[in-house]
Amino acid sequence: MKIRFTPEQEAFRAGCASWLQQQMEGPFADIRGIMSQTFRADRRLEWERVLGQARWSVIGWPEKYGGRDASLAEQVIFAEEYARSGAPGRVGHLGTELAGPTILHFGNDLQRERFLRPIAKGEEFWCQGYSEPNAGSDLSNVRTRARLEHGPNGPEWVIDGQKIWTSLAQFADWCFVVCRTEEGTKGPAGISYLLVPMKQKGVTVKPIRQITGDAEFNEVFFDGARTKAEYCVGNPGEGWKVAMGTLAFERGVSTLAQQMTFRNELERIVEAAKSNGAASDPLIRQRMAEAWVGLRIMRYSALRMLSRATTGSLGGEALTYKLHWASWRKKLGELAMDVAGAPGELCVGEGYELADLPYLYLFSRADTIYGGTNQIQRNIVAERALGLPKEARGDR
Amino acid sequence: MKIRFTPEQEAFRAGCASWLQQQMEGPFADIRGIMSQTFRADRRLEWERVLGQARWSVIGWPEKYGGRDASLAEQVIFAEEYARSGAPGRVGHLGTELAGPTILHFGNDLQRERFLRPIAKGEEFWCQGYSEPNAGSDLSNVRTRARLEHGPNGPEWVIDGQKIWTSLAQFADWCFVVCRTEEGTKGPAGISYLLVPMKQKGVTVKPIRQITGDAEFNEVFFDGARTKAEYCVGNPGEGWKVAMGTLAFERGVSTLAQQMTFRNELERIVEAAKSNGAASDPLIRQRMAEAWVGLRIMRYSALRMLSRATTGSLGGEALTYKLHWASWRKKLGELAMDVAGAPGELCVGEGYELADLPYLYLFSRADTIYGGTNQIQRNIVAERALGLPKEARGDR
Amino acid sequence: MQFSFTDDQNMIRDTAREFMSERCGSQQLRHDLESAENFDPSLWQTITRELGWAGLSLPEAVGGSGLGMVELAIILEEQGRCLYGGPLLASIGLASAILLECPAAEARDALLARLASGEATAALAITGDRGLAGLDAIGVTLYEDEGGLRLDGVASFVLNGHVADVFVVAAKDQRAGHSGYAVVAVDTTAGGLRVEKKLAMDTTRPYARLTFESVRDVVLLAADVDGRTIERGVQVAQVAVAAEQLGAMQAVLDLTTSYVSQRVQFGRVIGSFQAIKHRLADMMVICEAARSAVYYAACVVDEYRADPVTHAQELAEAAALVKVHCSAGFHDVAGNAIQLHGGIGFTWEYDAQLFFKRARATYNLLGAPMVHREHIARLMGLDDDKEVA
Amino acid sequence: MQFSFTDDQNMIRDTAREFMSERCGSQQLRHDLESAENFDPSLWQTITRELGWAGLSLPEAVGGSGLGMVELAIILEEQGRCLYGGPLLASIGLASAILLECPAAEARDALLARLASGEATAALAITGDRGLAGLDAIGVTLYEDEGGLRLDGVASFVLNGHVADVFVVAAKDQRAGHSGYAVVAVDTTAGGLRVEKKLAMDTTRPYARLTFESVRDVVLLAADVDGRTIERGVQVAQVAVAAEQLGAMQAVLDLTTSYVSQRVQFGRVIGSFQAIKHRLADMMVICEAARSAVYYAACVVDEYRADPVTHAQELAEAAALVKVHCSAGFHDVAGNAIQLHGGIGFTWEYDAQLFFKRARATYNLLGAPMVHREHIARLMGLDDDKEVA
Repeated sequence: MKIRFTPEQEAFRAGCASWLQQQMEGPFADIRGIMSQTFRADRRLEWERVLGQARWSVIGWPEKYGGRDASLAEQVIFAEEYARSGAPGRVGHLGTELAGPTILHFGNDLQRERFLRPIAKGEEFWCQGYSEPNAGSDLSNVRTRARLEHGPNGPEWVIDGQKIWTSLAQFADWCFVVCRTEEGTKGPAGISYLLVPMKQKGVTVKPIRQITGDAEFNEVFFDGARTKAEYCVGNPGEGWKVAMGTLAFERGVSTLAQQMTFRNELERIVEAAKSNGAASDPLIRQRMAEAWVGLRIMRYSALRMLSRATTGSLGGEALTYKLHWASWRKKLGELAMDVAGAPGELCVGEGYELADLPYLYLFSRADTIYGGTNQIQRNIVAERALGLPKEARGDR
Repeated sequence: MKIRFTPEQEAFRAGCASWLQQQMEGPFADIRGIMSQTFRADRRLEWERVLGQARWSVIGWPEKYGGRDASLAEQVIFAEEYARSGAPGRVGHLGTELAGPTILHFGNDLQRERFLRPIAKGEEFWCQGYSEPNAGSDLSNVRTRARLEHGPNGPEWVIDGQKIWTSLAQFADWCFVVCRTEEGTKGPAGISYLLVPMKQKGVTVKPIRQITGDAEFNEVFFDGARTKAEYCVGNPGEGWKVAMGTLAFERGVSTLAQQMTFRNELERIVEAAKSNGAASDPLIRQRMAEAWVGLRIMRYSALRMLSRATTGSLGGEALTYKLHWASWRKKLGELAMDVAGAPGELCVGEGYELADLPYLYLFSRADTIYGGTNQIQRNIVAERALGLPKEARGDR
Repeated sequence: MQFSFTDDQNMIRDTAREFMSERCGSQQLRHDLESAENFDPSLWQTITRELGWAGLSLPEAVGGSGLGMVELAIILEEQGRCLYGGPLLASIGLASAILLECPAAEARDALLARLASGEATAALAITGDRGLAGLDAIGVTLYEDEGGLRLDGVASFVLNGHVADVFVVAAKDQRAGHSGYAVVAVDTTAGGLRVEKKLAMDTTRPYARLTFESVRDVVLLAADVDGRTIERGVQVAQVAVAAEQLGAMQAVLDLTTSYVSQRVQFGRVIGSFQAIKHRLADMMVICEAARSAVYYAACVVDEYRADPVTHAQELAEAAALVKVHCSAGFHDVAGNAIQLHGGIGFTWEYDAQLFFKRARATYNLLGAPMVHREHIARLMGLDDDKEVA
Repeated sequence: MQFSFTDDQNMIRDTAREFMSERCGSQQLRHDLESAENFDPSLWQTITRELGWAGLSLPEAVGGSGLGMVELAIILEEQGRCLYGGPLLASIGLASAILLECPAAEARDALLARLASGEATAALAITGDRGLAGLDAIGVTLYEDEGGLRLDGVASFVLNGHVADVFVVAAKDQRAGHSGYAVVAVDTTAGGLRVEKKLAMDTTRPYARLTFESVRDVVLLAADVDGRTIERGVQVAQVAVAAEQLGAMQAVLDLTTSYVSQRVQFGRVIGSFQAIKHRLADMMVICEAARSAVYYAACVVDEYRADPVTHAQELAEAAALVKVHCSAGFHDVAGNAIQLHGGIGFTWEYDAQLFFKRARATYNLLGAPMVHREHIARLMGLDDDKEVA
């Protein structure tokens, strides 16, 4: 058990830190520190192409797909330095962190050849087609359907249905879609995992305006949308396993990047508290300390997860992780708002535009909902980690 | 809507306050302010006889059964003054507050004649035979059985089974026992409500030592215990309704007396905090205020319940009351312990004897369990008050 | 002692419930949010002229119905249910509460009469740019010079200030020979006064920020006012805010109960899951406690007005208590409502977020819970000298 | 960076788990509670002589195995699982942590050697009658006069003090020409020393209260000790306490999981109710977080010992963090365990209450969470000057 990095690794850290700093103080200073997921998207897409060209986009991937074969420790280091530099959240993260790893792990050579390099280079962006209006937390209840058709372009999947809470769909070139391809099946059986181009007539993206006034999330309508037969990851009808595999990647190195974002948020709250005097309030101080404790522990848990992952076994820490961070961040949002006080309630721009702290307060209400509500997460922990009886379904 | 008492009622208050003060500063000064339910029981039984002789025991009851036909307002006033005087918790409260009202309401004249006056006079004490080892929160699952036998003493119920968490059974002359009298029935049907003498060969009481080191609760074993056929309240097999009726009486005027006890506890915590400096800790101050707010609101809710009860309709406040006070008092216990600090951890006597604040801390852990756990209470509120679907049972 | 509504009060409640739910439902609310006023002025006419709600709790001497705080609380509760953005809370709940603490005087009574009839609405200016509670937060000062009375300073977080006809301003009285505070009325159109509408996180109700630069057009309603007089007016206003919070938290509980009774996931109505049921039960505990607290506090206000000397301490306690519980409770209930709705709960189109934002806005209004808890700690005697053992 | 056990560490853990569960199960614990020592001295012999756990983490120079804090944490975690009352935590986790901060010296090393071999056990005397944390709470003073060294004062809450052979005392150094603190060793049998066993709420582990009245039989282990040196020793000790808390909280979670998987109510295993499941899930979140925190902090201790100057700040942070989380977390988990057990959970015969009481005892030991959070707030820089904007 060792928590230090080697001198070589520290040298690697210095290298990427300096490159990132150059970028963020130089050509991309205008997008440094952006918190909203949608703000200045054009410039951020440019940034991600630069990142890809410099091969800093997916360093853990094999070299031949645009990565650096970086070790786990190096990935951890890069993620930390990325966030420390103030570089903005990645518009491409659904490709680099979910679609890419899924294709790498579950896809075939044809799919790897076709999809991985454009992701790595920031040339193609992805979104995730999981949730549906009537299956918010219940993925196995998907109703989006696809059927194989043999048309003039060869065999193709034709997809009909609706997805919801699809983040960044407005920027995406591709979507990985969980859908039912076998008539009459229910639950996990008969589901396939398709890679579907977004820029086609059969796909409509409709932003969902949310509590913050922003629209990170979208509805995506598939109305006779098409994709090649060969763009099915895993065997047709066996997509459930792939879909679950994708979710497991959510607990990868990217959690560390997420934490650095959280760290930046906490720092911003600390600064605000110091400048408006809230920092001397004993109650605020206790909550600040509690937030700091939770954040640190998240980091330790992530390192545990990652270390365990290299030895092949994921433990309870992986199952509890989402519940931990989501609950933590909701509390952070409340702390932010209490520090901001009444002045934080006033809009800062012309329309419904809020300052960072109140924005965080509102946005964090979604953290305990998307990606599996806290209630679902508790079921998962109780059933998978503690072995308690499964919830009874009403329909099977 | 009016919260003041009339001048006549205030005069009544002065009258009972002065009598109580005389007693508590005079002949019963030795038992003033006792918090434990079992401590100095002999003297407290004496005190309750004096209370009964002076007709202050059950003032809301009809005069002919030893009461004063007191109005609701007068009962409220007496309950408040009783606790304010420092008079100890009533060993007889299961008789005066549960058995008595149940017999008054659901019993027949014979039962009223036999049982009410001895309760009022402090001559006979009662305990409650509800919970069983395998039916902690699930009263309808009782396994204690009784059958009618025609012996030399006329028809008698013969009772076999076991009750648990029976408080004050060691002092009780009688027990109201919920038991199954019809073979082969399940759930609420086939249950009867019997009044059973405790001082007989077929009844064994075994104290349960609890977290505090004390033993308020007991196991009660019925092994061929007997009672007269006529001591069944309501019709045989229809005792469920009576048993539920008894529970409703728990939300009566006695809640106000309970609150005065809580008030005394909070005051003791305030005093301790003032003397050891905790009162100047901003965090403790917030929690003190929160405790005070919760306590006051409990009083207002009790007055609402009582006022509504006179108009015949119980509202949501009645269903939420147990959950409110139990959660409140558990927090009060934690506050008490935090105020006491490390010194509160040390025993004060020879054996396992704790000071008041740590005792409260430990005892209050039971509040969210007995009389229906918080989990059960939340079911009740959700199902009965909010109309949400009932919990599925596994066995019917 | 009879702590339940009288028949008359039940009737007022029923009328208000019916009127508000018919005329101020969710669709009307969405419509109002697009308007400049944030409410429908013609509906407000109906409320004041036909229903007489503005004058309901004001003294008969100023043309009111002479009923009390309990009746006002009933109306505010029902308006809170609909997140109504009209000026009843601001004009009657807040501004009039301060006016009623000032000694009766011609100017004051004339203003109250205008408010009672609904001819005008007032807004209360009592806090500065930090939006804090208490006398220290007052940011406007009254001077007197050769030109007569003069107001200077800033007041912010003025509820419904963007549409008020008159501002009731609590100002520090710095005139020679005077001390304490002055309560003055300033017309919206007064020279030297700048009124900025401030959009807020809570879209149902914007604020105004007022800048006073040598404002001369000032009506002095009360001079040499004791700080405690202002505080008591604010305490009464806290009860009004809490009544509105009560209605809103009950409404969002109802909304959530109804949603979870219909929404199906995993083949079951989600209201059958204990995780959902139990949280709703906890929400109900909070609401019921709020109901007890609000109406008790409203009774205390009425007792206090009948006999201020005897009941001043009780008013201070009840006002702090009710603001603490309802602010924290409403925030908690509305936050849970979002959670139990899942994804739809944090969309702009669905009402849950409106309740949540209203909860936050009223959380800070007239003092956040932390502030009032500290106040309670003092009232509990935590700073008193230790008693002799 | 490899934040998981090595094979050797896994082996130590397996051995400890097996030994403790076989020899220190619930029945043995109940038996121990009736004894004067609160643990079985012959078992302690086995632990020290055969298993070598006392010396495991002590330097080879004093006869230890030279392993680190991670290994000690592993053992303490396993002992915590069984609520073991023996002296490992007191003698090695607490007393030795202070000794190891003192400069190497003959007397110190001789004492450490006795502790490593298990020939003697030590207890740490560092707080007064209020049981507070920090240097201000030290209640014993070292003087020097014609009769030589002299100790006066009171130390309380001395863990395992009722059975220790030696007290390691942190004393204010008031001798002429000296300053700061002194660390001294005092034999249990020293003249002028009174040792009172104090029964505590936590029946698994009593305390001792020590009264020093001109105690002369004093071995000076370190003089002119800087306050920060003492504090760092205490910080290391906090990690030891937290490791024990981790084991105990995991055990009471396991106990509860197993209970709810068997207990039937309403015709169902109660572990199938979401109210139960979800609370257990929350308990597991706390336990897993505690596990991450404890082993990270243990690694920090080892880093700190390898290079104290570089890692002192990190030690302070990790020690405060781990004590905050594990104290609050264990209390929460054990409290919930009682609740989920229902009636049986608060009976004397069942173990849930023992865990709860141990949680409370360790909550205050070396500082309650509130104290350490305030400490963290300072470490976070909340009091630093505002940066220039």
